[in-house]
Amino acid sequence: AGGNDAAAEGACQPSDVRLVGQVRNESNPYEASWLAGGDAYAKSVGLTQERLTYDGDSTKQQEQISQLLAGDTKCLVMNVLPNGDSDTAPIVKGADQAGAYLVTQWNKPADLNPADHATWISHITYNGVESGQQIGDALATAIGGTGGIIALQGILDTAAAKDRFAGLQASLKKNTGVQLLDQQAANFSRAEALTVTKTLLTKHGNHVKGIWAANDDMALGALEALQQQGLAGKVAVVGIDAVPDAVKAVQGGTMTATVSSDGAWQGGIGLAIGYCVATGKLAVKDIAAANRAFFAEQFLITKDNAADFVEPKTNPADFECANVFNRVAGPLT
Amino acid sequence: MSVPALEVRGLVKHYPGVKALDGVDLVVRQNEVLGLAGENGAGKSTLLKALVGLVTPDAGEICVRGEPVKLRSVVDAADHGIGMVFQEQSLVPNLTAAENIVLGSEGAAVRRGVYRWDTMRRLAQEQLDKIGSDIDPLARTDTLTFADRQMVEIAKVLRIEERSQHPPVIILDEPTSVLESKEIDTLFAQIRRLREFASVIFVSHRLDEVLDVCDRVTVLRGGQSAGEVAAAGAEPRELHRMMIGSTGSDDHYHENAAEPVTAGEPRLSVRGLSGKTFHDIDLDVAAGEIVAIVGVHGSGREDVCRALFGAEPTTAGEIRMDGKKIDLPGTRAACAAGIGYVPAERKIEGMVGPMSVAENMTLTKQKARCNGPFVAPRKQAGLVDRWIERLSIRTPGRDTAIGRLSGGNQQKVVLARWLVGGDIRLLLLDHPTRGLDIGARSEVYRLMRELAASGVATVLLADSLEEAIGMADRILVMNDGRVAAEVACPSGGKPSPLDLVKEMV
Amino acid sequence: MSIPVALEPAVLQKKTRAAGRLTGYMPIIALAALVAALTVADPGFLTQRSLTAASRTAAPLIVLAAGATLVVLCGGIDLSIAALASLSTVLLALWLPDLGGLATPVVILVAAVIGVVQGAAHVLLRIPSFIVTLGGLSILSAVALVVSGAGTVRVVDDSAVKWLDLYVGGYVPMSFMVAVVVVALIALVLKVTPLHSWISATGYSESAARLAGTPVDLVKIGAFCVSGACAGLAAVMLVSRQFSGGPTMADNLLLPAVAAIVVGGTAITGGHGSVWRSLAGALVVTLLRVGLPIVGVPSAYEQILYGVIIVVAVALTLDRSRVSIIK
Amino acid sequence: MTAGVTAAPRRRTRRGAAFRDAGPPVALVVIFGIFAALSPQFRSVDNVQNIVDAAAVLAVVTCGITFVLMMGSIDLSAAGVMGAAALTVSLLVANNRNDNDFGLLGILVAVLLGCAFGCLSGLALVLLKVPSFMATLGVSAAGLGVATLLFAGVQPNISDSMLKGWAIERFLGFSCLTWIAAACVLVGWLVQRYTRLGRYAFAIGGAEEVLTLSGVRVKPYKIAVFALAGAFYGLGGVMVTSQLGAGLVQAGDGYDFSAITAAVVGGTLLTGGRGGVLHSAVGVLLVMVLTNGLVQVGVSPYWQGGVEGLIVVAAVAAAVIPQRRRNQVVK
Ligand SMILES: Nc1ncnc2c1ncn2[C@@H]1O[C@H](COP(=O)(O)OP(=O)(O)OP(=O)(O)O)[C@@H](O)[C@H]1O
Ligand SMILES: Nc1ncnc2c1ncn2[C@@H]1O[C@H](COP(=O)(O)OP(=O)(O)OP(=O)(O)O)[C@@H](O)[C@H]1O
Ligand SMILES: O[C@@H]1[C@@H](O)[C@H](O)OC[C@H]1O
Ligand SMILES: [Mg+2]
Ligand SMILES: [Mg+2]
Repeated sequence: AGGNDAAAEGACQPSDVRLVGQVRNESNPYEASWLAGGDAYAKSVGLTQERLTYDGDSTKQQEQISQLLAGDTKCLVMNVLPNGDSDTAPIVKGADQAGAYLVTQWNKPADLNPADHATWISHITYNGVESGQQIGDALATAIGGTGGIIALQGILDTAAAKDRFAGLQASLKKNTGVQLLDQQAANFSRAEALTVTKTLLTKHGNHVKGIWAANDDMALGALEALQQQGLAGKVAVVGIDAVPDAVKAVQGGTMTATVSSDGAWQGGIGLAIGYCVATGKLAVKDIAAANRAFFAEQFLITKDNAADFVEPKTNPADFECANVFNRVAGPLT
Repeated sequence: MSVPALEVRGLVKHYPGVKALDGVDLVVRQNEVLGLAGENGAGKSTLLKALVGLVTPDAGEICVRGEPVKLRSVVDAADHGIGMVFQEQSLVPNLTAAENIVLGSEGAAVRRGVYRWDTMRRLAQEQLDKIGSDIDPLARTDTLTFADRQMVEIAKVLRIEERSQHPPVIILDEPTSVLESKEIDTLFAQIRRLREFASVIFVSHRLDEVLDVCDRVTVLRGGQSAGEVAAAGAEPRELHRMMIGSTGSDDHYHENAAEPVTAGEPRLSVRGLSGKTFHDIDLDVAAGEIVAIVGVHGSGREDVCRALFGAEPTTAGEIRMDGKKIDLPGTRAACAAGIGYVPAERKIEGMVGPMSVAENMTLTKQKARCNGPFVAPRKQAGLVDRWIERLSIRTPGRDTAIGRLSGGNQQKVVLARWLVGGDIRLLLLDHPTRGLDIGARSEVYRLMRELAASGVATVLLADSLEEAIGMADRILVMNDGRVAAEVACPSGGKPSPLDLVKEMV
Repeated sequence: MSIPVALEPAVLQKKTRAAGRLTGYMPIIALAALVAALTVADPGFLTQRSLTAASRTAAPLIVLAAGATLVVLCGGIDLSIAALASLSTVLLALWLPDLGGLATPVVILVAAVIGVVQGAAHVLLRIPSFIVTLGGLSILSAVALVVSGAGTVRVVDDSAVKWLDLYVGGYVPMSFMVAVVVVALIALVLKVTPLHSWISATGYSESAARLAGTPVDLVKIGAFCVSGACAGLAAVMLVSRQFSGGPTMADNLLLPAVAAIVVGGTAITGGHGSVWRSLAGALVVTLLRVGLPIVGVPSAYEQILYGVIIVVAVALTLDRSRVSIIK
Repeated sequence: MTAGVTAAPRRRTRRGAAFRDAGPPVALVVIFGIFAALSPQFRSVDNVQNIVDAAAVLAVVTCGITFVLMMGSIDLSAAGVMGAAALTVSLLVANNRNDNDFGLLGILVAVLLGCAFGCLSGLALVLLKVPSFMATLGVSAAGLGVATLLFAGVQPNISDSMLKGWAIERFLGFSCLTWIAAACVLVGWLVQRYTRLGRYAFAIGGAEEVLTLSGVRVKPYKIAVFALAGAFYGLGGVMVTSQLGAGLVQAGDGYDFSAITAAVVGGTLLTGGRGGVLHSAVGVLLVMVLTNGLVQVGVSPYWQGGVEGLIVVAAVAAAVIPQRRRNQVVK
């Protein structure tokens, strides 16, 4: 580790800072809100965010990063969603060499830690095991503690998919009356979830009392499938992400629960942390170890509290340098 | 006399490095069959393509019934009543015969883009009736025999009658080169019938045919008109002289003096060879011997030939070269055993059009142009140039794409492919003179003789019975996939064509 | 029966020799034009560091495209290259701890063998290469998913592949050098041996090639073998860059690789083309992939521009005098 | 004029379905039989309905691609065109993003947009002489770009009751979408058999140069075929929107390769000139039976893709066995 200690000092003029947000694409609501959050934050400090999208293509992400780092990196701040765990290491290495400020989110291998690096300031994620379990429990309650459920998994080789499924398994251990009838990958995709759900519904017929989906997109696909099979309202559905449509569905009672991950906040907070360090308002060495890699606060959203989440509430105060770690729920485990 | 149906004056067409047409004049009278003769590359096809709008001439004039016209496309030409049956067949294999016949001028058969199959069938039927063909108009074209497809072509070209009020001009570019003699007779009957209401231009390298069916013959030489003769009473030799500018040798087939080596092990020995279309074939060919196989379409002789080269699966039997058994199929084994094959379908199977003469010539015997595993450009150049000269192949150079040569010269390159290695022991020639002019053919015959004299065994599927009789030492007659007869054919004691025909049917 | 009647392509007649030569340089011209356009859009783009980064980025794509070019020249297509490269990254990451430096050649060998198996299936079972390799794609992906346990395999000690991440003379990325050497090597071998004749003959007219005794089947299997080996090498480059292997790591390189081949001007129908063209094509595609977003083209417009530019680039580079019918 | 010749008695040649076409239907029956034997749920009426319903979109897309493949060209634009059509339709019918409520007209516009994208592919092929592989790949990228522009960050959900109803309402046990797909197959078949466009597409795949020699201007037909295919993709995008209740940029993800696979499995040759809409319909069913069957018999999700690939290759291999000819060229 090590890296460029001078850069870690942070002596950039606010106007020299270059803010870059990179996500997979602009064509899903969650990531679109991330970029919008980044734009809003940049505007609040009188800058603009450069948006990069890589189509969920790992190689393209790396290519963009190395091209980016080949330019002017003196006051570069990057808020990056690595495509998968494996994509984090090269990004970190590149940022290290170039002395660019980096915040990563969602994906990183367990043995790679910001604390060992000078300009990789922080890694932010949500606790997938916890959320997977929370919605599992909510589902169990919704079906009255007994009955069969099916699970829709995300892209199998992502940490999010695996953690969330591990959470479901933990929940199943607790709720012994609930039986996992079947589990299939629907790759975080609404369309795939639709077909897979239909097939599983015919396979297991009315044994299916609930559907556990590793994200809201799939949950929404499952809802469509239920509607088409004439089962709308008869089978409970849970998801994760709190995308607006899902929150509305929870509010309206067609979905049982989802878990908040706040895209707009994620898009802003990464830039904010980087900006604070780059301009010297925050020193890397002063950041508590627990804040270098943390789970962000998340909330189980059910009918009771759904109304609070219909509008994502990002408060400009959240992005002030003193508050950037306000949503830390705990260190990464 | 009435105005000529078609008149061409001073037509010129240049290609890079070649003057294909160099001021050609041509007159086609009404209701006559005009023969067009000339060596390979004399410019016949180019001239004809200009007449149907496929080639834009650089200079000169085309007049239809006295009116000068500019023909820009096949449709243009058809509107003027000119239609052509191309040197290579041009039907869409996966359409029905009826569709092919009306293709491009469907008329009432297609209304607002919608097919009326009954009308189409009727229209096609009418065309087929004109030429007395009994083909089912709704048969898929690729299920028809070659001769039937030729009929479809003619029926199709006759559709131009519907487009122009005037009697049509029908152009037939080498229509007989792939037909059997019986089919040729039918075709000639058709041509004579056509003459009643149309003018016909007929091209063939078989001069006797030309004189037989035509009223008048125009000869092209080097892109220019070299003269014309009335067919009645004219001799092939006379035509030939006009084509090449001197008298050709009379001994067309270059009768051989040397006897084949019949003693000892035969070069090729085939026992009980069977496949899908042939059964239980026994065949011996001695070194230096030429054996012709004759038979009608469907007799299976092409397939036997391909099987010997490993290009067609066999179900039983064995093949020995000089006593050594060879493992077929797979053309590699055959090549390694010194067997060479010249396929009939030159354009598809014989040559690789976009590749150069040099590459085509050395494709098989790579060793001949390599030092060790590496291509030696000098060695290749020397080798190729030597063979270009030896076979007098007319080409701008060894790096010219073979597709740009005339048919005869292409064929020579394909033949040379097997000779450049100097290790050829058995040649399988499937219609090696198809499409060649009389001079080129004579050269191929001479080459065959030379090779035979040097000990190469040859199996020949001849273009005509005469060719088989002229060239072969022995003739196998095949019928229905089996060897029906074997006829000795020594020089001095040649059988008559009739003797063979008896066995063929 | 449906012998293509020699319709002289009008272009051919008009084209002078000089113009003919020009088409050979078209891929380079397209590349230069693209760099110029990007520089105009963002003057900061044309720097040495930026070019160095782009060439490093392009390396795996060059290698993938070069290998698959051989299959395309033979008239086929290899859709499995990216999936095979992904699988190879997993295998390499799994084997590096045990095999060390030996892992690289072993993985390339395994990839080559997988190429041979697909080639043999295509040739022996007579299934179109499109289908064989599409099937291969899904099978190899499944295998990669299973052997990796559906996750990324981290490479902790990357010393055995680190050399690929060095710079020659401080500027030229080693992986780019290797890619160029591979291209040069393939081109050289084709040029000085009969292979070039065999491959072109197979691509232009398989039946004629076969009847001329060309070892068509072997040539095709060989092409798939090289294509596989190149996928393996591309995987090594990716691992050296990513410090890990993943079951979907290279999957998204399939269409860019095919695009590189076609943008280079190699005829997708076979016969005409070269690996050098694919090198230029891969650089064009890479610049489009990374250049457009970096110079600030918004994502949606980037995709539209990518589509337009790639079509125009092919329109420029394809030498139509060699192929009369474009399908 | 013509000296009338007495019509000779007609020879009849065998017409109709050929043995060589039997492979895919037989494979379909065999694979169906195997799954039916392995899994009782698989052979339930519900599941058969489910399979057919699930096949609807793929059938429509494959219908379009079949015409392109018949010409010997290829089309990879489905994903982009479907995405663009999905966003277009979801923003034109009643939805949560704007006040539009154009109903059927909106659907028509989306289909026409698909048609226009198809035209672009055709024009690039015919005028710029860019091979269809590349032209359509470019058009696909452009389509995704347009879709992303329209998406603009907020998921458009549709509330149009007719469009939503297509996926939900049933007639004779099948969803409306399935009937729409069946109608598309029928239309496709009629176009293929009874129109100049269809027959010329077939002929272009058989021998394009011959058409030119016969004075047929091929270019307009090629463009028209791509436009027709584009219209089918556009409709496919609309159908996906109906199923998902929302306009997704990814609506067409994967349909390009699945449709080609289905067409080829059904016996349409990539080299053109063979096969057709009915062949493709069989191919679609085969692919859907496979996907569904593998889930029903409980093959691990890790392996499903691989097993499917293997079976597709095996099915094609089995289907080509009776067609092997001497010296056959397989590309
Ligand atoms: N497309 C072309 N490009 C270049 N040269 C050509 C082209 N077409 C024909 N030629 C040349 O023009 C000359 C005349 O060719 P043409 O095909 O008219 O001869 P032909 O009399 O029909 O010969 P054959 O009897 O062999 O058919 C030949 O030298 C040929 O090589
Ligand atoms: N009486 C007819 N009415 C309508 N169409 C016809 C008729 N006869 C033939 N056709 C058309 O001609 C084509 C060829 O007919 P045929 O039945 O021999 O082939 P096919 O079986 O359709 O071809 P393939 O085997 O390639 O599917 C058919 O596809 C059909 O479109
Ligand atoms: O839906 C999300 C998915 O798009 C991404 O892979 O990671 C987290 C998920 O919540
Ligand atoms: Mg000619
Ligand atoms: Mg049929």
